[in-house]
Amino acid sequence: MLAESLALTAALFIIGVVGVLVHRNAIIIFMCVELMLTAVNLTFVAFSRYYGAAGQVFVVFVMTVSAAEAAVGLAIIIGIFRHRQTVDLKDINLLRG
Amino acid sequence: MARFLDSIGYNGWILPALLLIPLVGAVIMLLIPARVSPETRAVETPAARQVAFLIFLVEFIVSLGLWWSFNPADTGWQAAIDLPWIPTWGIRFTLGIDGIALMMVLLTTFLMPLATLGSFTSVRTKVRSYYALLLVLTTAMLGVFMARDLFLFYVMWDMVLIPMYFIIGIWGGERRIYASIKFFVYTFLPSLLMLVAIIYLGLHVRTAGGAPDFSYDHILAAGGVSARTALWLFAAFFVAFAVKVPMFPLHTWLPDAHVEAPTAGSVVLASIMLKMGTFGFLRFAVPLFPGAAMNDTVRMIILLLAVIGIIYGALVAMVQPDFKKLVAYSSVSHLGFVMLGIFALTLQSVQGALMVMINHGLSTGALFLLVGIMYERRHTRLLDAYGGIARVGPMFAAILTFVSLSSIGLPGTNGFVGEFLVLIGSYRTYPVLTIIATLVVIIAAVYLLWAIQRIIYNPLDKPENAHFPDLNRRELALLVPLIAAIIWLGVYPAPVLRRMEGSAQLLVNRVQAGESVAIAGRAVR
Amino acid sequence: MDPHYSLFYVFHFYLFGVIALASALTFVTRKSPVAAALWLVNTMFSLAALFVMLDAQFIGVMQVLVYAGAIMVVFLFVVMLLNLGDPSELAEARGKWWKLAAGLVGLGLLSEIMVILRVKLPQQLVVPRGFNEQQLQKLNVVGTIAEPLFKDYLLAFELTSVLLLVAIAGAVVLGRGRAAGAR
Amino acid sequence: MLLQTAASVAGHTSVLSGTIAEWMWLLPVLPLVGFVINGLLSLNSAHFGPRDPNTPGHHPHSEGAAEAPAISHAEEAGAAGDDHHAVKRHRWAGVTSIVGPGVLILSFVLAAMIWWQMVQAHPAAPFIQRYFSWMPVGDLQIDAAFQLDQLSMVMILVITGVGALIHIFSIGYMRDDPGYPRFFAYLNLFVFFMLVLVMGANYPVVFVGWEGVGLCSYLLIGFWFNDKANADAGKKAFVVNRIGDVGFLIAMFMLFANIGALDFVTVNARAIELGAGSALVTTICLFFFLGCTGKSAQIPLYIWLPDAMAGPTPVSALIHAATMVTAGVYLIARSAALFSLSPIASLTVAVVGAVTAIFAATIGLKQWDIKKVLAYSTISQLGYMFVGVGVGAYVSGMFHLVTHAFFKALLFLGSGSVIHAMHAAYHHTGSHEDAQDMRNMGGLKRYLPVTCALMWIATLAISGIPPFAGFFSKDEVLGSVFARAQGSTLASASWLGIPGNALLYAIYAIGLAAAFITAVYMTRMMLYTFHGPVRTGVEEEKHLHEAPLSMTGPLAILGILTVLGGWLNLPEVLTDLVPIGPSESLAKWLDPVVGSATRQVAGTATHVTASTEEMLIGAAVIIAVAGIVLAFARLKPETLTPKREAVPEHGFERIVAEKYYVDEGVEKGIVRPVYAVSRGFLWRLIDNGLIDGFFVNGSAALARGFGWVGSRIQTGNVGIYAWVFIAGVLAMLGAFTLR
Repeated sequence: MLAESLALTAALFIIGVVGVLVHRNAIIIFMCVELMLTAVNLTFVAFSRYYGAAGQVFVVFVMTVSAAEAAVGLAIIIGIFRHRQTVDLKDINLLRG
Repeated sequence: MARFLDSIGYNGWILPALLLIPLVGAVIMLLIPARVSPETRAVETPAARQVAFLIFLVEFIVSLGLWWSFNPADTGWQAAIDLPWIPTWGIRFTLGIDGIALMMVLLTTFLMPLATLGSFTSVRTKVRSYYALLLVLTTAMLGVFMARDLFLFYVMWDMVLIPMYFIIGIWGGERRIYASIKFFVYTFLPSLLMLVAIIYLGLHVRTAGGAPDFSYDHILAAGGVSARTALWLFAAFFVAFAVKVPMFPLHTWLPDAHVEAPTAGSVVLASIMLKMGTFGFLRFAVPLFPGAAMNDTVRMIILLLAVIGIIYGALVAMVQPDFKKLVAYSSVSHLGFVMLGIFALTLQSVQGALMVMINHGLSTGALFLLVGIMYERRHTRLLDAYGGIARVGPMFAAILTFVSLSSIGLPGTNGFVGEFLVLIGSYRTYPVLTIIATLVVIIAAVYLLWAIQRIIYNPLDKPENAHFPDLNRRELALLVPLIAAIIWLGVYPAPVLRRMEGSAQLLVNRVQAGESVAIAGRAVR
Repeated sequence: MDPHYSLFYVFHFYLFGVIALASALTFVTRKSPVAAALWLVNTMFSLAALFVMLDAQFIGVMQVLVYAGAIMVVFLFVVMLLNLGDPSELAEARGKWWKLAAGLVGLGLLSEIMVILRVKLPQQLVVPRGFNEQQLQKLNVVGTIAEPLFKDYLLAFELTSVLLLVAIAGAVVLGRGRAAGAR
Repeated sequence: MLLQTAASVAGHTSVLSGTIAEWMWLLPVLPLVGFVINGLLSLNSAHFGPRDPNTPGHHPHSEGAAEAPAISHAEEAGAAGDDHHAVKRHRWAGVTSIVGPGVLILSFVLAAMIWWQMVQAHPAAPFIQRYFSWMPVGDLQIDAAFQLDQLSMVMILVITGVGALIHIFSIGYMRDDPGYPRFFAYLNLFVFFMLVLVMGANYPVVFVGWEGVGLCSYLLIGFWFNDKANADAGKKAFVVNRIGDVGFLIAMFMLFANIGALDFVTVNARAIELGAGSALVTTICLFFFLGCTGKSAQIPLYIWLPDAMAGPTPVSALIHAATMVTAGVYLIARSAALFSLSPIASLTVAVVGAVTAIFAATIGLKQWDIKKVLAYSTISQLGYMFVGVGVGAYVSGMFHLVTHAFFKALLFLGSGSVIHAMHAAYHHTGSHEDAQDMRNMGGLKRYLPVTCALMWIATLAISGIPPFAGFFSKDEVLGSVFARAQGSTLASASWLGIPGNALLYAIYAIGLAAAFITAVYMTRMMLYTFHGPVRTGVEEEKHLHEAPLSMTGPLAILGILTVLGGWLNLPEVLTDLVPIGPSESLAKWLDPVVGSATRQVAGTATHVTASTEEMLIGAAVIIAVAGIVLAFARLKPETLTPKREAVPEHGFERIVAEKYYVDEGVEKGIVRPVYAVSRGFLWRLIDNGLIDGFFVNGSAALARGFGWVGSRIQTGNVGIYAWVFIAGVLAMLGAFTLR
């Protein structure tokens, strides 16, 4: 089932990417990112069957990190919303030098 | 003495200790409690400078043992240590000193306390960070002199830039930002070239395990890069070091950096950091690529640049209205002597170059300290703002005169020994260039005597100079050691020369051998 | 590669795979955050199932708990908090051409990855000879992960815990918003 | 290596080892101790002069401003920053008065004892003492070693003896100067370096003294630094000397490169390896001579000496007449082994000496500043010494050096006491007249009888009137020139195409002419200073007075020496006529050192016959007398007007009075251009403009430009970034796929 898992991973990941590209809603973009992460987890797990449990360990790490990321990211979004009353990326260009 | 040092296993731990003490000191500095003074709302850390001075003093005293523990007869690495650092890339934490490094290390540890003492009253803001940076800087500079691993050397080499960048940029003069950025970019870009060359060498010389190997000795032993490649690698090293020296025409960062830097910054910059450049030539550029370095064309170009730098620096120094700038340009001239000595490549000239490195450290360091003292009193460095100081500050005048004389190489002071050896050695290989370089003896007299005349002689016709306070105890305590060293090295340099002779001889032999090999190789191809 | 999978197993594997894909697609096409979030939860569930089928039961459980459970709930909370639930509130998503380009890019990426999977993978992926897929099951489910996690990766584990702590702190600080900013 | 062997040979087998000569290191160390003590005393700013620079300048002059050269700008000197109300004795003056001269007297006594030892022992080889290894680098082994032989002994005696006298003189002369201890500190330091110079056993050690004395002369010329002119003069002296020092250095480099050692024993032993008359040895000698022209104020580097008169008069007497300026002569005598190998170099020395002698003498004719007259006469007399050593008559050169030290020191100190008197007078009346201009003097013999008498002795001596010292030495020099014109290596050599013997006759003629002019201008000086009516001014005249004993005492001693100095080296022809003493004693004394070199040069040139010699002597005497008579006949002190209503000369006289405009030429031709090029071209254009402006900041500007372009792309919209990012991924994956 390795090949299938990888294919599925790829598909889900690409979907996440496309979502990031398409959407302007910061929250949805976040969700897309989560999707991508999970997709990668699938790869880890699939491989872990052949190469030992280390892969699964990494899944644990990925989850932790993504949880942390979600927490902070959402907090940031809230902050931005407080200031700008929007989560529309078009209106958020603080990065502009 | 030596027996006592052995009994405590001095050589085993001294080098890492020397690197560690300042780092620990830096942490201590940052831990010093600060209190906000109620009236001025300024952060005050009264003890900071004394603590810093103490740390530097300890460092110096500890390092002093090297003088006795060093064995002049042994031309190999001494007090060497070797620890794995990044094994997968074959990078090791290897330290060691030879006669050349010994003197540089001692010079550094000797000057740092004085530089600290010199900035007691001049630095008033962010005192703790200032001294912390100085301490880190010391570690980095010592690391440069001790490193036996090219990668470690590179790390230390660039680690020097960061504290100095901040020292100039935060505590500097009016144009400090410009100066600090100029200094950083100017010296950092070439060192990246050097990094490339180092990596190439590391990959070229592989360990048994196939990992790259950055060990100096291995690279030296391996050799075997083609003449063309050697030329490119040498060029990379050359640019990095030549900027640091600085060689004409890569010297223009120096005046700005010197003028804007705070006193201690200038002292460190002139007395130690410039030596890193010449040290680099002695330790890396020349021995690693003798074929390239001693290639007639390359050698001639470098020697010409050196001689041009000698004369040019002196002539430009002659017309500087700003005393600090004058001293900065005189450094260009002096370091030109070092380059001349290194590339003339006779035992005398190389030894002389080493002496000039030490002497310039002492004399110019003292000069910058004196400039700082003047600046603190009158808040100007323009020569024309002074005049007749000798009448109100005889001690200042006497010391300034003495230091200037040592800087222009009056016999009996250290300056003479170095220049004399360089010239007498260079004459054997490059008589014409040497004769030209000798002319700087005149120009040096012109610019420094003219300068000190405008400062301490002439009528005392400016009211604000009338109350120029003479040196106080701290300033005396700061200058007297330097003067003692200047006289000692001028009258009895033999011990120093003897300690350096082995390494210098080894260098000369090695390069001449390598050169002949390279030539033979060229002939074969 | 793996001949002896029961049809039952294969069927369910594909089933969950398709569900995951389908709900993921619907997820990206939603405009309302709430809807999107729910479809994403769906995807997560099916992925959890796949994990279980791939002998990573523990991960499967985690997937349900952490993702479907915790993270997505947080998302929904935020959506409610800022009451962005109503799509009309949010500006219209990107234009047609934009979506088309995105889709093309996606297809491009997908095709590339597929090519790699087909061509490169067989050469470069060497499955250890005589590997017994069931060997993982010999160990107990949690031990499988716990052993490496607390032996080889102990430091990393501890660091992640610190990371989480920092994240929490950061989230709190940021979340307190202007009140925090004032001080 | 060589040095050690040589030293051990010379040192251990020397008859002097184990005697008091072992203590010779004490000779220089004593003055050094004096320097340290006085130096520390002088570091007491309370007595360094007024703290308030705005002291109104109407105070009468202190010593300081009064002796500034070209006192014409007395107003500046008087304006600001001047030692006026500081004319009070330094707190430590008492200590200094004991220490300063004391150390000199001590080391003179020691020198005398060592000399006596040598007289007994007659050492054939120099007595060398190695103290420590100074610069040991591979085959370059330079030791801190002293060498004692007859030559250095003569110099030591002159330095310590005359030096001691001048120190004593200074007690009275500098009494009221606020820089009293500083003065003696410098003076002691000078003596230290001078002794190092003459005692050094190798060229580098000599060079230490060589530059050290230059330093002291710099410090002492600029002693009254309140007047910019003095400080400038000091700087000028040092820089010009340094030009010479370059020659010295290069000569050392060449010696080391070709002989591999720099100590005298080895060099003298192996000089012949350079090849007699070879271009190499000639070059070496010429570079050494360049050093000598700097130190001994010969053409073209003489320009610093007249300005050096800015220093206090004792300094002029000690450094710029008796000792330091003769170092060049000493160096050539010391390097006789080298010079004797190169006729061309030797002839060059002689020619330069002769030209300098007459050139400076003519300038001396038109000087009004009494010290300037003496300065130019010093240059001219140094010319004689170089003629002597140039023609290989090293003894005669040294002989003239010694006698000149006597009578020129006497002249300077005499002028010092004159200036002292003049100055005191002007001081009382608060006048700003020039205390050194002879036009303001006249008829002083009534007030300064002792000084006048002694200075007349010295004048006769320098003019070459028997039986005074100058007569014998000058005659010796000229006689040896004449003698060398036949059969010597010089006579056979050709210098720039001129046959040597013709050249030598020409030099002899020039020497006679210079002697004539010397007689004229010295008599002129005496006439204008001491005779005729007093032009000092009615009021001032009351305050003229003879100097105190502490000043006249040394004068008297020098006077005696001036009278008897000739006995050092009486010519045989004289002792044959009247047996008044041993003949050629100095020649015999110096024979171990310079004898062989002298013979090497002289070749077959024997001493001229007695009759010829008597004729030469006669000619010299007649010339000198003629000069004096002429001066008396033509110069009318009565017609002279004080400086303030003096009319400037015109025509050739003016050119001479303006010293042939050499200083102006140097200023306009060399100094200004160098400054202009350095400032305008090197600094502003190359450094700031090209390197910094174009390359450094230019590249920075370039980078900034690119940065600006780049910043336009950064819209800050995350969506766009994502697109770019993904595009990148796409591309990379694509590349990976197609590979």
